[in-house]
Amino acid sequence: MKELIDEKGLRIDGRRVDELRPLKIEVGVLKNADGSSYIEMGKNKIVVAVYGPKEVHPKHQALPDRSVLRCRYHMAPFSTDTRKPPQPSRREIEISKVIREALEPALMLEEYPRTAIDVYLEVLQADGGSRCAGITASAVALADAGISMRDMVVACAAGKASGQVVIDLNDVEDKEGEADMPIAIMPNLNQLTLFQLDGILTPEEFEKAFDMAINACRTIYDAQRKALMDKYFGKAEVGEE
Amino acid sequence: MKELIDEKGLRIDGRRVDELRPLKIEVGVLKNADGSSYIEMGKNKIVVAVYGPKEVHPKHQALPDRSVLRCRYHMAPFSTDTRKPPQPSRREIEISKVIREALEPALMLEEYPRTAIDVYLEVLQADGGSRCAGITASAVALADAGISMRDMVVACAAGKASGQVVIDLNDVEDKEGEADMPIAIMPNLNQLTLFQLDGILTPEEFEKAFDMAINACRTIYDAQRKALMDKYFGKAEVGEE
Amino acid sequence: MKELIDEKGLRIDGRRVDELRPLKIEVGVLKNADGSSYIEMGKNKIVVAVYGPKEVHPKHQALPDRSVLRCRYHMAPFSTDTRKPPQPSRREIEISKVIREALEPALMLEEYPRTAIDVYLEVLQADGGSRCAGITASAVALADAGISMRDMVVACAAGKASGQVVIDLNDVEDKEGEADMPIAIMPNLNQLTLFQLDGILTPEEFEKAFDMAINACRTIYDAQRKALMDKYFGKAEVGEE
Amino acid sequence: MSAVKKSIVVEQLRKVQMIELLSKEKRLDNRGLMDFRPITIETGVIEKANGSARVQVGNTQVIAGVKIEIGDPFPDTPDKGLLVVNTEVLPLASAYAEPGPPDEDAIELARVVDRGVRESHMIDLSKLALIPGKKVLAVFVDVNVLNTDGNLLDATSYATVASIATSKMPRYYVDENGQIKQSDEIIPLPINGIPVSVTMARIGDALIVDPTSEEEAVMDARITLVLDEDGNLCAGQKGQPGTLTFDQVKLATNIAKVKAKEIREIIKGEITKYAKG
Amino acid sequence: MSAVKKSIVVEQLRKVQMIELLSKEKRLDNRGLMDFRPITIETGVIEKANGSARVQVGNTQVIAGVKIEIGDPFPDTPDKGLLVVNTEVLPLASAYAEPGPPDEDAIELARVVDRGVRESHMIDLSKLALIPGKKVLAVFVDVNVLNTDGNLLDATSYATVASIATSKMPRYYVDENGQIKQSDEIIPLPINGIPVSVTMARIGDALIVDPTSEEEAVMDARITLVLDEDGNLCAGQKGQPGTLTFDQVKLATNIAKVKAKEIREIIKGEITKYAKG
Amino acid sequence: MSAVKKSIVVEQLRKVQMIELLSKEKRLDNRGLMDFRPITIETGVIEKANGSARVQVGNTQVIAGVKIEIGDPFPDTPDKGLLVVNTEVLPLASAYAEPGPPDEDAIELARVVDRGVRESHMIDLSKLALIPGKKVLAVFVDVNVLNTDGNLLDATSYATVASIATSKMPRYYVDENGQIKQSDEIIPLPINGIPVSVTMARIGDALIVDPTSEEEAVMDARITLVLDEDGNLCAGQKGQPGTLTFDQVKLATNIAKVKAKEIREIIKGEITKYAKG
Repeated sequence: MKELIDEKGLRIDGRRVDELRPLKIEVGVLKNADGSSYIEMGKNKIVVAVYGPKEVHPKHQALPDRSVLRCRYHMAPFSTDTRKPPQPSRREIEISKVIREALEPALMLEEYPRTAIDVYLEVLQADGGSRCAGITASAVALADAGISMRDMVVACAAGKASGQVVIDLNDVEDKEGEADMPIAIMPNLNQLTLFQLDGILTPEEFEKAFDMAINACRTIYDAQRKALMDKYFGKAEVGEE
Repeated sequence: MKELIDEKGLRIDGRRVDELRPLKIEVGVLKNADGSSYIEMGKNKIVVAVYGPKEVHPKHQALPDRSVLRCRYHMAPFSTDTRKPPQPSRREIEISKVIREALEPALMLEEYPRTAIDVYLEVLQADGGSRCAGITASAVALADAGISMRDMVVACAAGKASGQVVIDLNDVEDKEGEADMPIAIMPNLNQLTLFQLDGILTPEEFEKAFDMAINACRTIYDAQRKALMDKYFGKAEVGEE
Repeated sequence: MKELIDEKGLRIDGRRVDELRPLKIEVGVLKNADGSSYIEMGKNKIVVAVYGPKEVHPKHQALPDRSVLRCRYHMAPFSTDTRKPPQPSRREIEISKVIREALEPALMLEEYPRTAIDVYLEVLQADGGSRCAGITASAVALADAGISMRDMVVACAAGKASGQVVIDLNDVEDKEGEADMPIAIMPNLNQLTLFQLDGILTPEEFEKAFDMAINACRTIYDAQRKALMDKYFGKAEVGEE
Repeated sequence: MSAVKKSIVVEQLRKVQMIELLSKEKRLDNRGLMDFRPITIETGVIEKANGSARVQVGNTQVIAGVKIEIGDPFPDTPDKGLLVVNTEVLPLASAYAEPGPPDEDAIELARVVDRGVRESHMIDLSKLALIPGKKVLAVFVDVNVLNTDGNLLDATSYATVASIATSKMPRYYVDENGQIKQSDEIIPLPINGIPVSVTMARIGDALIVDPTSEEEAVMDARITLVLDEDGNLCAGQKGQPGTLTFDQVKLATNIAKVKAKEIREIIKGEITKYAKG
Repeated sequence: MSAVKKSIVVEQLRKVQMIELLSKEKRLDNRGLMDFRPITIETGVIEKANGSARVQVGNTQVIAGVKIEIGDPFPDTPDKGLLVVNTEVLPLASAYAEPGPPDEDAIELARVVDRGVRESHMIDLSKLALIPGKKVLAVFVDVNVLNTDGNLLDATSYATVASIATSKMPRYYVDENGQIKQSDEIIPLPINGIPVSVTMARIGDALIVDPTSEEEAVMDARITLVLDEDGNLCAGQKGQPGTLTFDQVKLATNIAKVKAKEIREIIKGEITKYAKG
Repeated sequence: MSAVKKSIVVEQLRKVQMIELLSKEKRLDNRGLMDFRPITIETGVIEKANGSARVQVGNTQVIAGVKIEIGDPFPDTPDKGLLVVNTEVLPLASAYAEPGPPDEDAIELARVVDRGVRESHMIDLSKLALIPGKKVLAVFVDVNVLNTDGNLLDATSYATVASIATSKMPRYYVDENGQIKQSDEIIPLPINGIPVSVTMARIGDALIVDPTSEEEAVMDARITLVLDEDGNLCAGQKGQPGTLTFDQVKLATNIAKVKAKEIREIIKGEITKYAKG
């Protein structure tokens, strides 16, 4: 078992157990999309495009009382340590599903009956926690597209590495650590929209990790707001926030 | 060449040349299906579900004057000696076709215009003669679903092993024997609905095998009737038959 | 580097640099097709069928102001040195596209609104230049199908082998030579409809090869006309031409 | 269109009814909110498989078969055996199931069940290396859903662990020439403990275990928690486009702990029965 | 809808007409009930293939090519070569054929033809092992249907056996280092005899051989029997959703025996012609 | 139907307008006929790739990543490394792009770009053999199109050559036991020169470089020419169902020669910048 936390309590990338990786969010990075965003979270580099509300093809998929939300999480072949074949893997299909279910509660889909909203995530470089970074970026892109939202959605993982509960696991901690638990929340409505767990946590560790993840989400939520403010009100006004 | 019949005239599983394997048929084993059955014939274990008559999707497949019969013969990955990949093989596609053509003559499809009837066979464990056992079970499931029928359909193989004509070949006889000839008949109308031959038979052996297979079908037909009576009139009444 | 031209200036198959391979074109070789042709050009053996103008399926592909032209270039598994799997390769998909774009300018598609015209090419044996031979044969099959045409389309490659500009490259020259440049033209309208280049040509070599290819096309055009005359006016009348 | 509109109205009415019933701690089939339907487990049902189990949870019926074969290790775990869990919701299983490759629901199903087995270290995969870096044993678990009536996740999970726990195989060894051979001795897989999955549905404010198809049709959210023998969480998954409050998640972990213990006894009972023959 | 209704009526009328004609022992193209259309077979038409044949049965036209390659044996027949028969009904072949992977008809076609070759032991596959258990020769027969006018099964079968029987390949051997090499010597495949397929259609009470597309459109049932050189049956297949009486089956075997002999002469004639060059 | 009719009319009107404008040597975005839009190239943007480049040509945006892996050589080039160029027009890229396997446009795109690199001998593939006939290095270039606004071909080509030219990898060697090992030394790919693609569109009688989406929507034909460092042509492709006169082709080669030189400077500038760190 690899030692993931040193005697000073620092992780392999020098972070404390409750410290997030460097985070960068940009809004409106693609010209053709109705909304778009770019996120860097650790080594994750993900671009998200939103198209919609738009006509549904094939038509029988349309719903009379609301919009159909569709998500595609996809990894570029060069995004991983060994080349990833371009066709969607089972992992990508599952993640696309949970991302959709994490975003849907925040969207006022009932405002757009008989339409579709497509969210496309392309992972240009993958690090631990790419689904969380992807959800965080998708919520920003949806806001950029002007889709009515009840709240933002923001995601972060907590987990366990070398016996300690840690936040925002990187690739090595994800693979070599004991547990990884990604969650997404609506930060103002205080609701959980994504929850997954891989690996062993005692009930006490679970409670601790869960609370740490929620706190981390709140920090990331500030970055989401700042990115949107930068775009829509200019950088100067951010200070007012 | 493996010796498949011993000096006493007994086969590797102890049967005489004209003896069937143990047979068990159950009716109505699945709650959601419109009709269903389960058959064990030797080591074959097959479950069949019938759905229909029902709306056809896609609609252009519907016929104005009768129902469309569709069959799917599928082997579970764990049903064979080495694991079978789940996607349908060319063999499964051919068998699905001949099973459909074996059942169709017995069904009064003209009573259900613009509909479809789906017959799904899942082979949980495969032994020699799984297509025959599957046809026998499918006819029972169709009757259980209340589809109008001209006659039952019942199937059995004859063939040749170690130079002798034998009935109801098991897996080893199928693979190591000289010939396998599955047939299906409508027992009251005296019509052949399935006929296949793999392997060499002289004209005389062919006649003998053909007649033996028809006789075996009649025996299995009794078991079909008993299974349906057990379900619809209770076990007590079987004696009256 | 293999020597492709000997000291007498002759190529490995005995041709001069500006000499075409033996060419044979037949018209109307398939009974069911609306138009068909068969071509041998060197070792290339290609059969072409045209179906149409006909109803479009799926319907949404139909165009209100003209016919949809569709092409499929396909190689038989036994057509190549090592067996070619039957499913279309990326190469076959690209060639299907450039063949369609080479033929389309010559067709008066606007005469057949809301229909489709299908051109199917089957390469029974492949030699260098199969796309050119295929285009030449397709134009003949389209004429045989009675599709209105502005002009014929005729194709031939020029290229470079052992330092010299050559015409109508065979398989070995295509693979071992320095460059291959297939073109197609409308011979009366003097328009280019196909142009591809693989390999290195100086600007001077390019001009020379380009002019040689156009000249070769004109020779092949005569063979196209003769094949159609043979079919429609009988062999006796060809002398009048 | 009016047909569709009607069905939306019907669906909403059903949900209102269901919530009313649940507020009185009642369910359509008279179960308590924390009661599972009857669970029956039969193992050893497929002789040609290394292990097998047919599981019924109410009317939900699944069958799992284990095949153990020699395979190549993954490059990043050269000295470990492989575990592959596949599920297919057969077209036999309901009027809505269709033939074809697994859809996102079936893929999620297989992956969540796989994680429960994998993360609990139920199988000691390090004991399945034959020639480290070159040849290992691969454990394929294929689960076929024969009839659906809700809670496929738990039924599939129980069938998976029961079929693994009752698997038998020849002892493999490497002879002096480096060839892999089978001995006559029949041995079980190296098993550490039984992970148990507990799935709950939120309908309105109520949390219930083991939802039926009818309950799933109106549920807001689903949460599955898998617990290992020590009572620790080893896998989890929220499903469906609804939310849970943070307190509901914590409540779910407490419920899961209690129910997992009960169900583990049922599974172990069947395993012991099978071992005795 | 009225168009469809009309076509059903037309189809039924055509069938009535056909049955009337057949009751007078006549066919639309003036053949007798037991007559094949003209059969032409040309071999050696594709120089790049090890063997090839273009076959016409009336207007039905197919072309077969054989490729012999080095491959891995199947685990259950480690010391035998492989035979793989594939057919494609090309979109060129009719207005109804579509590009794409083989449908159930094309799969049945290939499998029935394959069985005739395999079960008659036409090719002695045991002579195609190079390094038993490791490397064998694989014989790929690909048959492309160029034009359809009924009885694809027999046309495909004749093209398959003619292309196999005229195949040539270098002699392969294993050198002292265990490497597979080709010698300059060109040899044929090890051939035992020519299986011949005879397909019959039942229309009403009549049994006819070699049905055209028009006859197939109204036939009730189809039966194919393949006979080996000794006059034994080696493969058979009933097709179509109609029935046969038990006597019709027995009658079919007698017809097949007679026709197979006639057609074997035609095939062998062409093979001999090709061998002489 | 009327919607479709209208769109045809609109399309024709747009084309008439465009041709009028071009006859005055003007374009919608005020460029000259022979002017490219601004080109920006950034390399080293994906740390996990051996090489990478993000390229913008106007609003067209693509990203290329190179992965170098050990693979098996093709049978006909046993002593050469492999080059594989793939492109995907991601569904992010426009309202018309759809998820799924590459369509004929994306396949043509990849193959034309591949030919430019391959035929110019940009990478010396003969230096990428590790164990000739058995193991070679395979260079995978995957190009993802993120935003489309015309001229994908040139943007993809520039991203491809820039990512290849800035690729780094460990030095591979074969040790005394015939095992392939990596040394600590980091080396570039063996590069000969930079091929540059120049794509022109014909609209009416005008030939323009670097067409936008709007221009592509009305163009008659497209021609791409790739030039190597010596000013020789090394790949070419006409696209679209329109024609070119013979003189237009010759004119295109002259235009391409001039523009290729200009753009090669831009690409080389970025490569040098990256090399310096």
